[in-house]
Amino acid sequence: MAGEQSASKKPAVITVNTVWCKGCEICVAFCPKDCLEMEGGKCKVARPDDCIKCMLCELRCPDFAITVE
Amino acid sequence: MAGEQSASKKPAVITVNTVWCKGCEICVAFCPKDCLEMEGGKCKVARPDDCIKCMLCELRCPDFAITVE
Amino acid sequence: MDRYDVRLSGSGGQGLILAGKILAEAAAIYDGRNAVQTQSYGPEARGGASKAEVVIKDGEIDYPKAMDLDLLLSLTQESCTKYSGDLKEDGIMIVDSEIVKYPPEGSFKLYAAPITSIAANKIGKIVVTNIVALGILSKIAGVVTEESMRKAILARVPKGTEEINMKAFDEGWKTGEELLAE
Amino acid sequence: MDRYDVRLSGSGGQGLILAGKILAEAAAIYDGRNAVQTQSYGPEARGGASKAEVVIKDGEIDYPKAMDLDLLLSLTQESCTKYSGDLKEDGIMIVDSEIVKYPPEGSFKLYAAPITSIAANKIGKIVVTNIVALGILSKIAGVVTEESMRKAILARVPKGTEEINMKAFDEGWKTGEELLAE
Amino acid sequence: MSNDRPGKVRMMQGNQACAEGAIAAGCRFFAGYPITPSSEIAENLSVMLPRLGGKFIQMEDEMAAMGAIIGAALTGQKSMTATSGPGFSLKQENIGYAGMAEVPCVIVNVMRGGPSTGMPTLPAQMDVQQARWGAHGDRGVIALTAKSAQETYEQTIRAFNLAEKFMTPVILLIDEITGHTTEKVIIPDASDIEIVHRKKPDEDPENYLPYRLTDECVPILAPFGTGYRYNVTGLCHNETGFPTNDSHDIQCLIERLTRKIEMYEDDIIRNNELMLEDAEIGVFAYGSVARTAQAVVRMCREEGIKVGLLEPKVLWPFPAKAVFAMAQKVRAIVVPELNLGQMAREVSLASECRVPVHKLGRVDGRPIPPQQLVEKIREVV
Amino acid sequence: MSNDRPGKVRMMQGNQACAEGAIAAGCRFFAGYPITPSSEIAENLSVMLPRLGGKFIQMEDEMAAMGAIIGAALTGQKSMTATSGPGFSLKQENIGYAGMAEVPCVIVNVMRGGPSTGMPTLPAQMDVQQARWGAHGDRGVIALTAKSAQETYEQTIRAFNLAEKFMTPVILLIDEITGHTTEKVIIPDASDIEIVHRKKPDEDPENYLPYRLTDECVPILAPFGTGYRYNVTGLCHNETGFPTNDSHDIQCLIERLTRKIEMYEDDIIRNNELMLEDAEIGVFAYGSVARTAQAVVRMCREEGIKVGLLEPKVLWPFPAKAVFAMAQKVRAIVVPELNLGQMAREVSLASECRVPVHKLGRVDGRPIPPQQLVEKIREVV
Amino acid sequence: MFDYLQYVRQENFPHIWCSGCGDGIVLKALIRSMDKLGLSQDETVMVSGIGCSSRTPGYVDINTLHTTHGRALAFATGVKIANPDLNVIVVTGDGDATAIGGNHFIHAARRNIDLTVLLYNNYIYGMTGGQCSPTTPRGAYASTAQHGNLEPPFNISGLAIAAGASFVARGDVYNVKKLETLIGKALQKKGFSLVEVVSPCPTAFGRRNRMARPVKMMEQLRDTVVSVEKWEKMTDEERKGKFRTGILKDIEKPEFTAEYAKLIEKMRPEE
Amino acid sequence: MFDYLQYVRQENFPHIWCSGCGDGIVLKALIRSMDKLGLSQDETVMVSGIGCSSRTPGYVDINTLHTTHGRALAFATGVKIANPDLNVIVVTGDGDATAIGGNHFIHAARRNIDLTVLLYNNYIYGMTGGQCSPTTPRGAYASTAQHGNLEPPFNISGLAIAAGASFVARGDVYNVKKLETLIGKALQKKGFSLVEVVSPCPTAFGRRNRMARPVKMMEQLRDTVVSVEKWEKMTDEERKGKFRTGILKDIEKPEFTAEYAKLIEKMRPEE
Ligand SMILES: Cc1ncc(C[n+]2csc(CCOP(=O)(O)OP(=O)(O)O)c2C)c(N)n1
Ligand SMILES: Cc1ncc(C[n+]2csc(CCOP(=O)(O)OP(=O)(O)O)c2C)c(N)n1
Ligand code: SF4
Ligand code: SF4
Ligand code: SF4
Ligand code: SF4
Repeated sequence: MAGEQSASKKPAVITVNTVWCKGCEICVAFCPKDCLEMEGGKCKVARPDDCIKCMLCELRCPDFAITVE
Repeated sequence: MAGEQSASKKPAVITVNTVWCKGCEICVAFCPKDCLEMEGGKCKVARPDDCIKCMLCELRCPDFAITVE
Repeated sequence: MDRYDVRLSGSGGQGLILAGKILAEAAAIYDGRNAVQTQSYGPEARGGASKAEVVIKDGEIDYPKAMDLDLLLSLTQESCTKYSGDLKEDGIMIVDSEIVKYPPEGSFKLYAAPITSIAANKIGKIVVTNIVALGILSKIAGVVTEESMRKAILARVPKGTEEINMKAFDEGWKTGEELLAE
Repeated sequence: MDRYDVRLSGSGGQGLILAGKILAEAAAIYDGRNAVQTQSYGPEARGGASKAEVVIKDGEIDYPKAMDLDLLLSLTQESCTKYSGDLKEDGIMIVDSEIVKYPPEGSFKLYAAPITSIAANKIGKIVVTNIVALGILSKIAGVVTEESMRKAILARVPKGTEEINMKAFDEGWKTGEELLAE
Repeated sequence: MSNDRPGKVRMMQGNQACAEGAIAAGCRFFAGYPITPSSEIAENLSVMLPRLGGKFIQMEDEMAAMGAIIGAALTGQKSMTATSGPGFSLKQENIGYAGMAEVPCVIVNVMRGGPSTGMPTLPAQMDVQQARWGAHGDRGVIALTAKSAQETYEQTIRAFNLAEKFMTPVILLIDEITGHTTEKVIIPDASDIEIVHRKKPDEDPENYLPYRLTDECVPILAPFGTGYRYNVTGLCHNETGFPTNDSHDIQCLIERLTRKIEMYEDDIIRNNELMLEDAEIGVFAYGSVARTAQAVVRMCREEGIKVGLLEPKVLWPFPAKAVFAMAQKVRAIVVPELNLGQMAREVSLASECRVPVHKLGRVDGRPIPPQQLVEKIREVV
Repeated sequence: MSNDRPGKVRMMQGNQACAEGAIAAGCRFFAGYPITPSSEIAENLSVMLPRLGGKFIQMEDEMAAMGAIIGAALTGQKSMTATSGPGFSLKQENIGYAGMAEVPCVIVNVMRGGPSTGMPTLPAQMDVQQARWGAHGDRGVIALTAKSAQETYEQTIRAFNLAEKFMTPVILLIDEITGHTTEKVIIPDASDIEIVHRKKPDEDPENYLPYRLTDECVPILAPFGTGYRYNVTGLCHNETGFPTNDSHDIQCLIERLTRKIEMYEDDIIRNNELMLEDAEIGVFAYGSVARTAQAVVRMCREEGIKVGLLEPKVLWPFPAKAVFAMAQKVRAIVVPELNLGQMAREVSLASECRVPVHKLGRVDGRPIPPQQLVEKIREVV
Repeated sequence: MFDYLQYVRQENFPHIWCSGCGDGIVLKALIRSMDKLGLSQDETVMVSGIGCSSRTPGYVDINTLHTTHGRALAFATGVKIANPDLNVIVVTGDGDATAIGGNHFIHAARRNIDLTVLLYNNYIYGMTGGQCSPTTPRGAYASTAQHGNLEPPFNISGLAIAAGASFVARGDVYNVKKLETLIGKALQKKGFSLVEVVSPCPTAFGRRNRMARPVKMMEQLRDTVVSVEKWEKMTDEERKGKFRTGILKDIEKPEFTAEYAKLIEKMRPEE
Repeated sequence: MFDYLQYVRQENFPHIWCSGCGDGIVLKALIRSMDKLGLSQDETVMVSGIGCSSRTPGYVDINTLHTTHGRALAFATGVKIANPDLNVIVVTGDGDATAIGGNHFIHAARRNIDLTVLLYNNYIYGMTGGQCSPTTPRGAYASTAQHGNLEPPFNISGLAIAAGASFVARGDVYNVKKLETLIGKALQKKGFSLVEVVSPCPTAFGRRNRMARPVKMMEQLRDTVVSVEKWEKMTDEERKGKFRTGILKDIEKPEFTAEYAKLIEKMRPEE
């Protein structure tokens, strides 16, 4: 499962496709580490270093707009 | 209920409307006292005196064709 | 030959539709002519008066429903009363003599025989009444060949009942001969 | 007076349909003229570019859709680009100066003001952007009376928000005056 | 239009005007299934009806909605449903039932573009032939149309009146433009509105025949529950309402279902004429397109082209006489419509080859702007 | 008819002939819902199809049956359903879908008398206009008819051929008489039967456009599962098959749906003419009524009245040219039909006012006997 | 003697049902229940769809409405909501109610609208000549299943329960007195109430499935029916080939027209 | 990183769904399940009706069929029976599947035909602007229930179970990993399998019911969802306002196309 990657040590690369992002805030609200923020109605990766790669933001983004590597 | 009449002592008057009777034989087959018979494709009251007025023939006749008094 | 219009009437369950099909197949397939067969449908066709019609002709059959009847078979009083109006003046009416007590009046030729009884008593199976009737009818009408009728019957009846049906046809045919001889 | 065709454009959720309704009601009910208001529907109207149109006229309004625009309001770049084609040569274009960076070229009169910012900063509520825009528009177009606009707004906005909406309208009206003065 | 009549002035969508008209007509039962661009009719009525003791129900599908309004109508209620093309297709079987059983009710079709799901949010007039022929079997059909919110209000009332008068389902065809355009509506005083109620039987229940043959050709159906017990069926039936297979009874019934509309044609049909007296080019336009045509008549006259407009308010029965009259006057007829010529064929038929009939069909979900029609007319001239 | 062709002779009902024709045409999927007088088609196919590896399914209702055959057709199967008036009404929405999405399939309507449940066991021809206009929205329609079991067999095959060729639903309209009459059918050798299969795409999946605009106007839809992944929708769509709101794309699509039938009219239309060369009275008759008309032509000729018959095998597109040609020859046209003049109106339109058109409508569930038509003709003469 | 004749339309008799068809037996049980409850003939409406069973309205002297195939419940919903004072009885077949009419069936149950539904389950389409219905048992023969039916049947009562009906019972035409009782209970229930009545069709079902004689079909009923009470005590083995009759569900829940009346009441002051 | 893009039709993105709509979340779970099972894109067909959820096919790069409102299961039945080798996935909404499409829903379940149904339950008609659906809770607000909804909702999964489905599960878009697992199980099941996915519609449902913000709707899911395992151990009191997710039914029974294949096999010698 995608979640298994959370153990990985590589720092997270979180990408937001701002053309597709509709600013629903779901990723921001439910990130367990509070890595994300809203800016200008779009998701912004604010604290990538805190990311534990739980993947929840990616899994729950309705707009295929955020990916975590 | 209709069945309660079965205790009554008056002899049964069983009437068959042969215009409506379609000869299904249901009344004949399930009369507990075997009072009825088929004749010429219609129900015939053969042994009215044996009737115990259980009313089952009347209740089960699909054609409104037999009545018991 | 000009068209020959036949109506078989009685009550639902007497096998008249099968009889109609057999007559039509005898004419069309075995005699190599044309035939159309029609019948009534639906709940109305279940009880009460029911009918099957056959039109036989050498050439193409235009209007497929029976019009002026050359022959009417009636196995019940109700159907006889209801369906005899279209019979030609010189047409043929065949009835079950024990059941159709009041055939209509008219200039047609009336043939009466105890068709149902023949099936019940001489063959011992009331279900073959239709085949007995076919025997009488084909003899009297002379519109299909005997051989084709037999083939058509054999092709249609359930396996194992061929013999009894042939017997029924024979009885009918014989009765037809007697009626014609009268 | 001849017909006056207005299109209010922006993105879904900016309250432009309500603005259209208010404008139409101001003209038709309070100014006693005729007005028709139309808009786009369906999922297409949810996000992306959306629009509401108002046609104002003294007599009966035949063709109800906006044709040659007398006035176009655009609150987003996308809607401005998409919907400005129908603007008359001597028409009026009002845009949000901070958002619509690339208004199309043309001989029309262009008025640009930071409409959304005015709502956000001067009134403190981004939801009243539409009312600010109405203030600017009605001042500049001069096609409905100020009084009727105010009545129409008060009749439409949710109870309890009358004051803030009037403030928004005032700000818009003032901005309109400034723009005209420029 | 009626700007100078007294009454309450309100701004509303065509769809809302339809709901208001229904209420004014006495409609107290609505059953529907949502579909763009008609849903606002249901939504408005869902709010308004319970306030007046009326009933609103959203059914599980369109067959059900149509069935429910027929059931309600038989209790004596004025009943209505509203839909668009796909739902209109699904309702056809039961619309036919209402026709056969002669149950008054109103069906509104706010037309979008088709076929199939087509263009749910864009206008068209592609269901006008379907309104006539959508259901199996032969019978007369009444279908009205409207071009503005005001007319939608008025025609909704008329639809109920005709339904009650002729004991038949009546169809109101408007299109997405009319349904969704917000404009002024003058609501007359209730006392100024003509309202028709279906007749009540005046004989005793024992002598009552629901489908009695009369010269009027219109049956009198007693509301269920009022002591007249009878049978309603979609099978061919005789005067008693019971099924029949009798040839004479059936021929009578089926012919009557058509005749009862045909014989009242002059009563039912209403047209609006604009500068037709001296016209050389006749335009036949209905619904929202008639607004374009009105503009065009004026524009052309300014150019010196003598154009006149025949605008039917009733599409079925088709205003053949008026078309024929026009055809005898003009040099050509132009029929602009939001389909590929569905009414143009009726115009051809009715004009009996007196003049050429030109169609202008637009089917891209956009209205016909005045300019397009003007160009067509110039072409024809 | 074809009594002199070689082949196997069998007696069968029109409905059975329809089933046999379907099998001969390559139909391997049937979904239906029983209804008199069409049920024997389903019953026969329920027995025959599994023997050939084909699929039969009785669905829960008519909407479902129509949906199922469209789904099946998209996998490449030749698919069919059969029904009568009430079911035909219910299928309309999905028939429109098949028209819009251009999915080949065959819908048989064995007509009974209507409207509504009407006369389930009696014949009529009251759904012929519905076949054209029953669904909402504009599009071209192909509808065939047949007057005998033999023709039903042949026309069922043709219906499949036309469906596959023009990628469209094709309707076969017969009536209760034809469906229920048992008569001789000559089944030709398989090799003597012309069978059309839909085209397969010849480009790679990457370049494939399901609704590519071509001069032929007919799209090439790859069967699902063959590597061409595309989208099918009932919304207005562009060449890719995806929904669009683009004005140009939509106008193209809707116009093409009509044009793709119209431009092949001469290919599609077939008529039978009987003694029309020198006729003074033309009879236009179709389906079972054409048999009456045949008899009548001969009867009238014997009486010295020069009657000729134009018998269309295709009702839609309407054989306007043939009617016009007839109208230029004869003095009057008589249109006997089992409805109140549904095709007579088309004949009027097509004859362009050259001659009077007389209708003879019988709607009591009985066929028109020759005598009745003869009398009508005498009246006209 | 019970007088059926005051409730029937004698002019239409004998009825069109076949010899031995159960439909007439159900009708009689219904009439007795109506009589016992004193339902007014003027204030009772019977609504049916299309099918043999749906021909019932033609024979009962009340307000009767014979609609389109499958739609009886939709029409009935309109009747009941428009005039909640009317008693509305729906008569329908297994095909009418659960094939083409399946959607209205589950929705009327969900809505819990006060209708009494008599669903004649004869396992077949009688009227159209014996095609499969959604209740035709797997393996049984029908005119569209001449190789044997492949599809599993619905448990109609179970479906009604899952959809939300407030009263669900099953009866049969052999046990006529019990049937009468069940119908009576259903008529009294305020809410959607269903009585599924197992009723033989000797013509379209029996003939193809070795039960051409009506008596044979009745015997089969006699031998396979088990009361719900007894059923509880039976092992799975014993239950094989049998089915339950009796009340399967009877709960209280808000009824639609009553809820609507409350809404109207609530709206009134606003006027 | 999971590559969604190979499964989607990028040219159609961004999709038409509103900000915060759950539909995209379900689609992603489906794509991951398909990927995990290695379903061939060429041999998989997605069929939908009409509604927001039913717009899904436009975004997935497989064979896609967007049909008429309510009829997806009917079309899908045709596809599957005609070519049983295809994997057929049906995507539908609560309105599409259980209002207008209710009949096809119960019949496909009864027939137990091998379709995988993803039913997006958002308690409302999203596409048409927020009218009641058969799952709108009693008392909730909708554009056709502005006085509050009077009708009780369906328990969709319960209905599918009663109708005969062989696999029934319920998931939600908050618990996405579990959702993915359930969809995977459903895809593997040979028979009619349903995954009812509770998915928020902030626009048409949320706005009218004090949950205009998508996050609010997701929080509500988080707070009301209970696993079936946990549910078993809860008291009625604890269950109030909560709902179960997980596998609700999973049984073996004959599947329609397999039965049909046997019939064809049986017929073969007769030729
Ligand atoms: C729309 C429509 N489809 C089909 C029919 C044909 N039809 C009439 S009754 C019937 C089935 C009847 O079966 P059921 O409801 O079980 O009643 P039964 O006759 O067995 O009592 C069918 C399919 C119809 N009348 N209308
Ligand atoms: C025959 C028909 N009736 C009605 C409609 C209108 N319509 C389209 S989608 C829809 C409801 C959608 O609701 P749901 O299935 O719950 O999907 P959602 O949009 O909420 O995802 C309706 C009523 C239609 N397209 N066709
Ligand atoms: S992967 Fe998890 S921790 Fe990282 S940003 Fe996304 S939600 Fe936050
Ligand atoms: S009342 Fe009972 S005992 Fe008497 S005849 Fe009838 S069934 Fe037999
Ligand atoms: S039960 Fe009725 S119809 Fe049947 S045989 Fe007896 S009297 Fe006749
Ligand atoms: S209306 Fe609702 S269901 Fe539709 S896209 Fe928007 S949020 Fe999603």
